[in-house]
Amino acid sequence: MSEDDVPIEASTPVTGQSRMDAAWGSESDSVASVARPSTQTGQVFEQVYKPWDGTLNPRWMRNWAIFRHHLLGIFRKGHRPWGVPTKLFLIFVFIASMTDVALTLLFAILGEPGLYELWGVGRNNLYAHVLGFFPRNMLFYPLVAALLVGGVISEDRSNGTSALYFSRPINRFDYVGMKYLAVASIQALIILGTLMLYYFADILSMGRGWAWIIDTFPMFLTTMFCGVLLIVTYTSIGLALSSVSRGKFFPGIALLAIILGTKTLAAIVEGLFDKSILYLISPYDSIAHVGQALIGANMMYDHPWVWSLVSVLAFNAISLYVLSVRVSSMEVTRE
Amino acid sequence: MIPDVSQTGEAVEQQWVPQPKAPVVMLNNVGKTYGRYQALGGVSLALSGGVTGILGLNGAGKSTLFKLLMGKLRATQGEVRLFGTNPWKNPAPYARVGYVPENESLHDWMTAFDFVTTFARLHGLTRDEAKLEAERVLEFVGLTDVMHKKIGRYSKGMRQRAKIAHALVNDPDLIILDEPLQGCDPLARTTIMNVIRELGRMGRTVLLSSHILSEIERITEQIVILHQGRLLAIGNVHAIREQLDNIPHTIELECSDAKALARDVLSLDSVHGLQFPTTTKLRIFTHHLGEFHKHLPTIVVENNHNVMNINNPDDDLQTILGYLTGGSR
Amino acid sequence: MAKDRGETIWTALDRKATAIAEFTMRQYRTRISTWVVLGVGFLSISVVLLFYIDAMNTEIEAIDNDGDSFDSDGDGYVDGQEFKLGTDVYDEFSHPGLFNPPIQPEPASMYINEDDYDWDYSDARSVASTGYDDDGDCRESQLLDSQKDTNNDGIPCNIRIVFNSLTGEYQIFADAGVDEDPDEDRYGKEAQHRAFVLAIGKLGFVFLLSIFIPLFLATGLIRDEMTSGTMHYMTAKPIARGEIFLYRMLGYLGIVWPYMLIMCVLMALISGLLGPGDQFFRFADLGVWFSVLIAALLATLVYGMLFSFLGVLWKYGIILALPIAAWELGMALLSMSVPESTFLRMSIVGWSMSIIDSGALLVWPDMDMFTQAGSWAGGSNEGNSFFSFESEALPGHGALEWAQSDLGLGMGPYPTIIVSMMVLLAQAAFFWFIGQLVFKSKEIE
Amino acid sequence: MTYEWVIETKELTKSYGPHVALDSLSINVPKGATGLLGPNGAGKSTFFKTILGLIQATSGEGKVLGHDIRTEGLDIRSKIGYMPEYEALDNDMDAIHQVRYSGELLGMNPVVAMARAHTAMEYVGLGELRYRPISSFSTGMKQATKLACAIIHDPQLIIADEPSNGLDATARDSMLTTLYNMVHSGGRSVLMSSHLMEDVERVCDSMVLLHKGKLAAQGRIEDLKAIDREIEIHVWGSADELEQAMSQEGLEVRREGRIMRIKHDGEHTTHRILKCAAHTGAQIRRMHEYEASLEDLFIVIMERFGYGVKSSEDLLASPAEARRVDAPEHMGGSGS
Repeated sequence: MSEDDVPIEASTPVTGQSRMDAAWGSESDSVASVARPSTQTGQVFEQVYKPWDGTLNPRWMRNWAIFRHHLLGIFRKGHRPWGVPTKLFLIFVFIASMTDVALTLLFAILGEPGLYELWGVGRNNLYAHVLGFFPRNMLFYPLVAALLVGGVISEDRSNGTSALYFSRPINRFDYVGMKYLAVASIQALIILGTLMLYYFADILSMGRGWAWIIDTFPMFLTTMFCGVLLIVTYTSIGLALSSVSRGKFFPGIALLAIILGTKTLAAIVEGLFDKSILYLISPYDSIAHVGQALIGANMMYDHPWVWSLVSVLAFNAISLYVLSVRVSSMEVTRE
Repeated sequence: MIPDVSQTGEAVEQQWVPQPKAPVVMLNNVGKTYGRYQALGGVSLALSGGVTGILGLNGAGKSTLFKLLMGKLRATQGEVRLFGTNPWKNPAPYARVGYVPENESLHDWMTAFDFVTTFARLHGLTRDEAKLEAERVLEFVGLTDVMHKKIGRYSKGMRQRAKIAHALVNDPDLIILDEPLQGCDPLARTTIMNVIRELGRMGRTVLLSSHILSEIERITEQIVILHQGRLLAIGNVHAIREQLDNIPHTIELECSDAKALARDVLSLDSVHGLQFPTTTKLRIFTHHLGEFHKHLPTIVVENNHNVMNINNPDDDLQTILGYLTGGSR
Repeated sequence: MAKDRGETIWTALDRKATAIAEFTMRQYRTRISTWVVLGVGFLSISVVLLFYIDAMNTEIEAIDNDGDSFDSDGDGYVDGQEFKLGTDVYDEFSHPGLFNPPIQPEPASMYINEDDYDWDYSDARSVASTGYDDDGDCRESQLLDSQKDTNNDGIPCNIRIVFNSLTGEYQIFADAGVDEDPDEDRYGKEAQHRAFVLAIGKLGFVFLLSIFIPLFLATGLIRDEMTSGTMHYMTAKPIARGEIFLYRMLGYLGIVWPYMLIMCVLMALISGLLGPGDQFFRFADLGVWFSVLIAALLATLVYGMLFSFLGVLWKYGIILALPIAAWELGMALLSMSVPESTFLRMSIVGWSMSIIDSGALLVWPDMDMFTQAGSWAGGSNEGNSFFSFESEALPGHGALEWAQSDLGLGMGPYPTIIVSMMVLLAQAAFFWFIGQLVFKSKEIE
Repeated sequence: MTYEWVIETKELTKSYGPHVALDSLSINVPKGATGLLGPNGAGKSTFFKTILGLIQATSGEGKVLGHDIRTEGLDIRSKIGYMPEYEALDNDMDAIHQVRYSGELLGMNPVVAMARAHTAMEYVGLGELRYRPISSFSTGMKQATKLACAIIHDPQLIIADEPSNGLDATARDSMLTTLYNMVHSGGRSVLMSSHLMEDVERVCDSMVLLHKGKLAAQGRIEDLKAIDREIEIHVWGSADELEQAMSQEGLEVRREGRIMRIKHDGEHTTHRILKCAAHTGAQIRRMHEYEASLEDLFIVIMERFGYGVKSSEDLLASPAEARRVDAPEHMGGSGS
């Protein structure tokens, strides 16, 4: 063969070099060098079949498992692995949401009634704890929702785990429903949890009596209700976005874009034409308006609050519709 | 043009000229580590021409090796040279390289024809040239009838072939195929194997990795065995086996009269042990496989034995790999 | 076939460039999310447009700024008429009906908006005197010349304007009865129109569209390919990674720029046709729209480069992009209130917005004056009007004040545009440069 | 519940719009191990999904373990273990938790699920690796984890889609052994699809062959192997000469690299081969009667359906050839 004398340069520092021949028909001059394995270990591997004859629990137990998987993932390993940035941010928001708790306690200890009145439980403060725009609904809660919903539906398709999970006796709607509940619960832990802390910190630190509690408790419950409304709305929109997209980030970004973008848009219109009606397309502002009406805080919008309520309901209805349509047509295979 | 900021020393020439005497692929003491984990350690290797199978278990460093060659990864030590050029610094050698990556993802939203055409144009072909080339390579891999359908609708084998087509479009001198046969049905596999053999026969350098040993064997005898990032063996599979002569080779013959055949075989120097598992079976131990096989047919024919079966249980890739890697995972 | 390819570097470059750019554009086109994002962008701008259309078709309620449509003494003659004819406004028994021949009372509506707004010149710094007493209550009144010249500039029945170089504002000294009751509708529509163009350009195009569209489209430009593993195909070709980055960007621009162009042309057409004015179409506004277009194109370019670079830098690049978007939001608001702030120099949105402000200043050189006049509101706002009514600024003035801002660079409009464009281009080049550096040193798994 | 067949379908059809994925399949799968074969895109995965009740069949009916696939999907899915084809694991979880969670999804309580997860991991041979994150696993370990997920509740029937895909020799070995043991010492049924015919041969007794959604063949593997007898030899050295010599001898030779197959032609075929070898000095490393493997069977059946194994001579004759002139010397030469 003529190629045999093709030189590999003398300077080429090659140790295991060899001139490779064409695929087959290789004749005499095969060169080879071999390195020996340093150790030789063997492995005897015996398989013992262990049958199992337990009974499987019914539907509610399976659903509980799904819920638990997602919720506990926030706290410990071994359940759904939420990303580290997400967890860090959740902690940050949890702490940041407790500024009013901290200030209440601080002023209660200092005994400054004037400052205390500024920070203690009251209509406007309860409203602000859940529905205030800056910073809570601009930087905290929508971001929390965005981080949580990002990929929560689409991950199963991108990981391929949907094929594994849906081969279990699980109903898709149960599966997504439990994810919904889990995501909402995590947000509730932050938003409603800190709200409760705030309320009880106030009672404890100021030694409030029953009269005060009876007086403010309906207001507190209303705020809780508004918080639930906020969580449900953000979660519905977020999960609907998560179900229509494949990516991990798209739903989060889209949720932020919807919440902040519509608000900016409405603000432009208000600035230019002095009309607040466009705030109806902003989920946050609609909820805030409903909250202002229910809690009794200062109204910041010109249109009737019932319109905002209708708008909030419409947001939820549309999102849940999209979600359920997507879920029922969900592919089980990997995309 | 685009400044090559990371370059050291002289500017990169635009008209890339391969170094004429350099081997197509050369690795000198190349290592790649990820933190504490060593994917490849001190591999030296030079290849030009022919089909070479890179063998190794999952995680042996085959893909790392290819990615180093394709400039996807930067070697933590040693030199990598593709046609004499460092591929991490300069993508010019890829004008002669076709690469079929391991991962299954493809641009599902385009047709195979568009896919191949687009990537042909990255070689500097015009639109029309690229279309011609695309038609040719797609024909070559047998996708002509479906080439205007979306890749997303292709089966695994078709996707694999589309990938190969895109790699062949520049008529490369070096073709690197990372697990090309994985997930293909027998028909597709046979087709792809034909393609690879064909390329080898044309004098192209083909590197292919696989862990389906019987298939490598059908394509080539030239192998490189990697294990845990180390180069374990390189060369002809039989030559490698022969070098490992401290373990006797076993040859099993099935014939009508084992004892009679044994008597004749015994005269050969290379035989150093015999065994009779059954009356019609003869097991021969030898240190010199080639020597023995050279003489065996003559003995059989001369003495008119009736040999039905010759089996060589040690002489396949699987055994070699098992032996070299010490049977561990 | 002897290849006559590779004649020059440029032809080969061009082939690769178009191949990747086309490829990228197709990729975008096949994704639903692209269309959703672009569609939502279109919808949001359209929503604001709807409000604009509505505002343009609504008559602004005329307000009697100087209050002379009242009949203070109840003699059946409104104050304006009495004043003009020299009878006593507060004396029931002194009115023009006692004249010989008696003069009939005029309807009150004649004394609303009776003094049209007419400061029709561009540079207030060279002309110090303006204003025309349309209703004649200064010119034709039987006052002495010295009484007609209450601002003491030697010219009766005019408005004297003094530019205060310290505050950068205008002081307005009007003779009594001059332009004291301007036309709200005329001023308001013009002000709203200008405010709309500016606000939609700055907040709509440069902020909303130019941040969110690249956020969705450009962040994954390189990163998505790297995560999905399809980048292997491209990097295995004889093409430098810096080129890949650049050409992918070209493909992105190939989608985004035409979109921005279409949006701008659409908005320019609609607002030009519907906008106030005597002409059929406001041709002059095209200049402003052109500057909006330039700003939006450059902003999408820079943001695209930046977000794409962040995507290359880190798998979770979008998490880095969010704080940047928040910073830009802050800068956008800052640029509308304090345009000379130094912080703006460290943003993208600040430079882009100054292009629009400059464009607006070139097309509407009377912008400062116009704003000031709205605030002056026929004098009613400063209390030096004849009747000294407590009154607000003219409608639309607030919106215009909000949307308009001065040039912060301390240069004229043309230098500002040129400098801003250069800076934006340099930013884009810088992000591309470090982007490709990072991309080059990235190991692709 | 008693049932004769593990899986039984009648005229099962599934179409996506105009595209027919399954075309009136009537399949009976007995107890024990069965291989489901077919080229890529034959509808194997669709078939699996249909019998799992994950997608609704367009028409026809089917029963799995005696349950109707249309109405009793939940019961079927409680009783089978499905091992998907593609990666189906959450890379950020530890293996043991992934397996446990998939057990919990069946309705096991967490304690039982954990215990069973340990057993299953042990059984598939990942005992000491179970606390490692899945992202650090090799393909073989991932496949084994998938199998562990499938067998955590010790199902009646294991459906494995391409279980040996992408595995190296050792991992493949243990995967197949595990499946084999499931059938032979566990008494479970296995339905597996594979591209590697050797795998199916090793584990299964019977097989079903699909092609473009249609049933191509069904039956016991033994019965289906009825192809001309051939003798296969592995030659080393002087292969060309040997081939020539044998052709002159009048033997019919098919050659594939250094492997040749000679059509069996009377008793003395082997002798004649050896004679040629002695003559040419070729070494015959192996010689044995070639049992038609499923792969050949597959190709034969597929050829009847109009497929062909494509050979290729045309790469060199292309316009691209002209570009090779600037190739370095040692590259340009030789060729075909």
